[in-house]
Amino acid sequence: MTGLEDRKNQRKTTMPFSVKLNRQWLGPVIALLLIIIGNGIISPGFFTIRIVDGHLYGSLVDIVHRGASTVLVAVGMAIVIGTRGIDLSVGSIIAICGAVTAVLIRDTSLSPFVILLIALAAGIVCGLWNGMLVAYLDIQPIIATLILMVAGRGIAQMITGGQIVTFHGPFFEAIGSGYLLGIPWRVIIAAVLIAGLWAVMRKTALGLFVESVGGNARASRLAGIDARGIKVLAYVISGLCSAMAGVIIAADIRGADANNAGLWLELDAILAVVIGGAALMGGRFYLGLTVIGVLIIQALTTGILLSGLPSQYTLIVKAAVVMVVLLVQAPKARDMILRAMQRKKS
Amino acid sequence: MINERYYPLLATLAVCALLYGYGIYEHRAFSDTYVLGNLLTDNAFLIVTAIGMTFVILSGGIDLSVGSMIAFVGVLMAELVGGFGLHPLAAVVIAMIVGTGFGGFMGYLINKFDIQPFIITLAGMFFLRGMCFVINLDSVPISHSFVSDFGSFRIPLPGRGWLSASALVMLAAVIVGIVIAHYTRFGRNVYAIGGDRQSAELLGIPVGRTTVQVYALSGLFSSLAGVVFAFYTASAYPLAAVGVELDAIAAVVIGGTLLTGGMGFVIGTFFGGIIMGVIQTLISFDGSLNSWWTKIMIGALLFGFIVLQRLITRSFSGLRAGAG
Amino acid sequence: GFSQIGSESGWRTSETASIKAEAERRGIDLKFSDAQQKQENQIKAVRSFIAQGVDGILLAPVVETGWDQVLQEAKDAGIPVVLVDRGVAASEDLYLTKVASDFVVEGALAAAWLAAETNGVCDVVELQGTVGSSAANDRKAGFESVVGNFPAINIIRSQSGDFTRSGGKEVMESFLKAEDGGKNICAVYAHNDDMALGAVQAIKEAGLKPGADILIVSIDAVPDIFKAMADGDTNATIELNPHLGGPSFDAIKTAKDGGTVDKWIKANGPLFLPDTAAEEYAKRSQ
Amino acid sequence: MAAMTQSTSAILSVRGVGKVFPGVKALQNVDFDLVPGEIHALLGENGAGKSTLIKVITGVHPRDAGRVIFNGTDIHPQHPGEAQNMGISTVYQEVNLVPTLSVAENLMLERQNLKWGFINWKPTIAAARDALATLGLDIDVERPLGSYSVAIQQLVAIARAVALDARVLILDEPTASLDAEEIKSLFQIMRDLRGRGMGIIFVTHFLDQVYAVTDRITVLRNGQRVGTFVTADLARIDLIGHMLGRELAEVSSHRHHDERGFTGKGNQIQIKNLGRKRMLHPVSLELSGGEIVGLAGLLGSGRTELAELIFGAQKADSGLVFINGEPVMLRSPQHAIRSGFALCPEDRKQDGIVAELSVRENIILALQGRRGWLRPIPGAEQQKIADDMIRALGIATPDREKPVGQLSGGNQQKVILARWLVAKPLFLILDEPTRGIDVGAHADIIKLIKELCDEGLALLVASSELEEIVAFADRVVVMRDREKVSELVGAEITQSRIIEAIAR
Ligand SMILES: Nc1ncnc2c1ncn2[C@@H]1O[C@H](COP(=O)(O)OP(=O)(O)OP(=O)(O)O)[C@@H](O)[C@H]1O
Ligand SMILES: Nc1ncnc2c1ncn2[C@@H]1O[C@H](COP(=O)(O)OP(=O)(O)OP(=O)(O)O)[C@@H](O)[C@H]1O
Ligand SMILES: [Mg+2]
Ligand SMILES: [Mg+2]
Repeated sequence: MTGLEDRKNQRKTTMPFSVKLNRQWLGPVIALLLIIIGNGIISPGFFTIRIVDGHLYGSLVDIVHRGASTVLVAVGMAIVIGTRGIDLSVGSIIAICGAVTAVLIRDTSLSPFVILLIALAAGIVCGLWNGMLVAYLDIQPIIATLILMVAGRGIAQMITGGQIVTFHGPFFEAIGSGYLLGIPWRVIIAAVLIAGLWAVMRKTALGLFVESVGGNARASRLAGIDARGIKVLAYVISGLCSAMAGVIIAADIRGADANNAGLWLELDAILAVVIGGAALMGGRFYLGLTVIGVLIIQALTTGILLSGLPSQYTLIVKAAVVMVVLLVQAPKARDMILRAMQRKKS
Repeated sequence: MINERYYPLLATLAVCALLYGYGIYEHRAFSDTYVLGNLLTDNAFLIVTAIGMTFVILSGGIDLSVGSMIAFVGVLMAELVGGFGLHPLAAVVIAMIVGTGFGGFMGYLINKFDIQPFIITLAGMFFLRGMCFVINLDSVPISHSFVSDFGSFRIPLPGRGWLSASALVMLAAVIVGIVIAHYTRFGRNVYAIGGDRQSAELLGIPVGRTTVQVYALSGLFSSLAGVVFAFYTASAYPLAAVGVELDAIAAVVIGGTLLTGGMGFVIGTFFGGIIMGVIQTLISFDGSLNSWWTKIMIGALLFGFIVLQRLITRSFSGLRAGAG
Repeated sequence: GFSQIGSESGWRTSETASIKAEAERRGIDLKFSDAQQKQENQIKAVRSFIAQGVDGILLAPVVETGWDQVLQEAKDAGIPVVLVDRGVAASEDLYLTKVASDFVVEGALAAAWLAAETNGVCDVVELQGTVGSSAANDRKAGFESVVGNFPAINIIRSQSGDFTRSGGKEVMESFLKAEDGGKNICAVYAHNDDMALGAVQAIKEAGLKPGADILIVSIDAVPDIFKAMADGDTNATIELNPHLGGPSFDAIKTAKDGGTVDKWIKANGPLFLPDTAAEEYAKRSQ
Repeated sequence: MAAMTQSTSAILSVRGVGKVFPGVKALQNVDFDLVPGEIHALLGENGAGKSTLIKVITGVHPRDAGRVIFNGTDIHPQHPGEAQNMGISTVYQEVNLVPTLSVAENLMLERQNLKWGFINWKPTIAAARDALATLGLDIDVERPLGSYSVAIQQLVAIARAVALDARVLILDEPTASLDAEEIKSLFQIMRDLRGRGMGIIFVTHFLDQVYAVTDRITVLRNGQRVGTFVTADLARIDLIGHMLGRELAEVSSHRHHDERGFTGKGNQIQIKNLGRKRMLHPVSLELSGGEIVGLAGLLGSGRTELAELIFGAQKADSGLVFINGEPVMLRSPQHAIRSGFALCPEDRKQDGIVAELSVRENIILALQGRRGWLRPIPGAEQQKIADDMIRALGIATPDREKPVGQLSGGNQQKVILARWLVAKPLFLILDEPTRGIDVGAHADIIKLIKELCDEGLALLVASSELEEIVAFADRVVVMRDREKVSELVGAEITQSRIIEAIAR
């Protein structure tokens, strides 16, 4: 009898939960669709996807193709933000790892796979450094990562000697612009890495720990969670993701541009995470929504480029659209709209 | 016993003195008042910006739009003076009203829609920079006798140095900032909101109004910084002051203000800005570092500084074990 | 003292290296300061050079305006200032000389070459530099001034690629999509070589042949562009001469010895074409 | 019902107020009257809607329905400041002060002494000292508030509200972490204010206090008003009946000390000379499985410090802890938990809840922490654990996925307790475990704790409620001035003996 009651209750209580989740998905997804439709109106050829040289080709493909590196960075950023941190150094990590890759290809005959591993390891080391500063020296995340943000570019330039180091090689060219079954390799890499991260976060208790540390680090420590370890881990993950993005970006132009690779990317990544509904004050992160956030930003960028808008207006349009998306997203704004609609009805 | 709230400030002072002492020890010219005067002049706009930023950070927020604001104010003033033939002072007034208004508007959005300041001000940063491009793509001189008089005004210091008008404006701004922070209810409310927003609300503090005012104040200070910068260079450049927001944040934090809000001092920010300047000056005095070593050195000095500050703060307070 | 803008591009790094090497060759003690693209940092650097009482200052100004104050101070301190690689909008008696090329001329040269190559009929897409930077503004203006004389040359699209390879590639990709897979594009004009190299890749990935299907002209003459030219991927580049150290030091020396120098020592570079590319690449890439 | 007749003279009246939160009707058609010169108790179970009513009156939450009449006019305060300016002064549940500001500033926010528009600090600080002096508190008002214990903070909050010179004073569980002395002086102040014609609303879960100071009682249950009664005319048992909507049979059964005669089965925990400079003189203590040891003492006597040292939350600089003769490393809470220790902290807002996480996640947090991240508790099991605990402790929440930050104070406390009960430790330390928990739940919790002890759990309870300690402790350790001063066993455990030991 009670068992039956319980089960009924259970169903009742899970229902609103899933509805609520749906609502959270709604805003970003609608925003993305609107921007894509807008792009279609501005640029007629937007939706056509052709096959060129045996792979998919078109503006829609471009969005995921271009977004692949940003999405990696953003997903790492989402986890860091989940711990109530922030990682400003991602751009520099991208530069460092790109530089490491390029210089190793140029100066050694290591197998490309080993080079990739070394580059990723470099990203992990960077993440470790950030994590140590934040978790063990208690330096505030913005400042802790600002250090690497400033110094990292210097390190990257030191590695490349200040030049754009160009390289060639089938392995990295494939990562940059190759295709598997018509789908860009970099998109596949990003998807696999993100799926892996998602599984690690949501199929183990790691995600819970991250959110708990972000929500209240003191309480989490008292509940037996290694709060410092979790923070370090978050930065390491972010470093790893940025490293992969760095390799992709370098492979894309077949060169390591220590000065410009990933410049200001941290802002786009943070923006994507927030558009994806996470609070910068930590406590919650959503990987899927972050991906959508990146797609929104990338679709917007691509749309602006396609529209032929004079360059000097680009920033204003970007700021305006982002603002609108954020306002529509904000729960408070939605409440206000709903209330206004109700008032009209009654 | 000294109140524990002053430890970070003392640490900042100690490190500042240490750094300056090192400069004097290493380079003879460093002890000249010329260097001191330069420090005050060259970092004036940064410190003015950072004072506004101090209030924002004290309230638990952040303002990324300040760098763009500096450029925007410059371009706007150049347009007003050059295009419309206004007197620079009138342009200053208009620019500062616009700046304050824009800051207040961002504060309004942050408060009304509960969106995170980081993001609103990021959009503000893009928007203002974009506005610069729309008004004027080129770098243009602001030529007016008033501007050049402002530029050449100087109060001599003993030695080779002098205090410039920029430095004086900055010092005045520091004093105004200190008074606002420590001797007005608004200032104390800012601390309260940053310390615990929810509690502040329950204590009956007008949180919404104060938030709007804080961003307006930051707008005011950053547009003042824009004015100082425009007069300092007697020109406007749409790409001016890129990344100054990060320098300003760093100055505030180095000055001992907690990024989470509620604790810190305006005077600390002043020294924070000076420290940033000293680091730069040391590097160019040295003159042997190439481009990348410059960056690495700035990072390393920042790191060394913060660690030192941590250590000093900790050894002062002895107990106080931090959690996770 | 030498106040450099930064190290944002390969060209800038070569310039720095060249000036440093020149100083070393002449036994000059060079204080170098990197401003990270910020005018305020350059002003600080110049002031600290003055404080140290250097014999001369080389300044590569990041922007053309806003130097009167600090140049006046240098003048008061009796230190000659040589502007390298671009000028400033200040009264001529505040500095000794400028050793620079003219961005407008470079843009015009690119346009002239293009007009000659296409007999004045061409739909061009333009990859701009960083919005608001003087190099981008002037190279755009120079190009447009010449193109304006040819009614059949149209700039059909123009976007900023931020002077970077990936920026050039991304913008070019969207141009190709927007212009019917690139069929409408006859040529690319890039404000620097890096963007041109990015565009080359984008064009290749779209299944077209850069340098043949779409002509490419760019500015700077960094080593990599010669390789691309030799491979037939791009068609022309205009050199921005990075070896400004020699003339600058000469000028300072002359001034110290009481001589006079011209206010503008022109250092415009020539236009390079594929025929000499392989040779130039070999010369420059070692 | 008696109240209605007095509504004309009421200073504050609430009529038909309703408030809905997602999934909860927190208030439904509630009426309430406060007349000048009375102390009016607002009672009800955890989650009954007491705090919500107060927040609706003072404009923290907008109300969905009804009127609030103050001093004869309808009021619609948009935020607490407005209500405060009108003359309604409130101490909200939990300490709602700013920890980073000094005590003086907290007291004087928005009321600083001004001279030409600028703050004049000397008189401002003097006024702050005076305000605290009325409560008999003499502390350094220029130190940050956060450096003081919860109890002191609580007193500061009360001092602030009292100093506001309002017409209505609202106190939401102000006594939750105070000890007898301070409560006494608070009551004296309340009576004084009543004498001066102020109306006071007083929320508490201590029925003794209700009968000690209040004139009338309004009871809420499930967001509805059950009734208003004159305190003197309402028997305790009836009051409980009104609050719970059922009779509480066990309410007195835990008052006598039962002779369970614990077997000492299972584990022996030995604490030897555990201490830390400037925090705690070395303390030695032994517990065995099944035993409940009470920790008594005044505020600041070092109970919390002892608990934190044992748990590794603070690093001890002397002493060792043994389990069954084996020394255990207590370098961090994580190690302590691995060894089977658990600490339910005193400050639930700072050290307890993770506000953004759901009830379910908060409950399983410690258990999951112990299992490590690699072995997640399956979803279905998590739900079962959470649901079991929600039922066992009577946590009032519409569903287990509600963020804990949105629960009522008492229910948050239950969630934290649940977190540690679920983790099945062998040694549990509870620091003020029943803070803000209602009578019904209090009984449930004590029953549950006893059951656990019967299964072999060793328990150390620090509590300011001597009654509670006397009721269930097998042994009582008394602390004073950061030192263990005495240990009482068996028949020695009486309130008077404990007070004697504290005072000596
Ligand atoms: N901000 C909020 N959001 C959602 N629900 C809330 C919020 N605040 C309170 N509630 C809900 O309203 C109900 C009444 O809560 P309230 O805090 O008034 O209880 P209370 O009587 O004060 O209990 P306690 O004795 O535990 O303090 C609870 O079910 C609670 O979960
Ligand atoms: N009456 C007081 N005067 C000054 N400081 C006090 C007073 N009471 C407590 N404190 C401060 O509060 C700090 C914390 O003590 P704490 O209250 O945690 O001890 P406790 O025995 O656990 O008391 P309780 O659990 O009842 O709050 C101490 O460091 C002490 O400095
Ligand atoms: Mg309550
Ligand atoms: Mg305690």
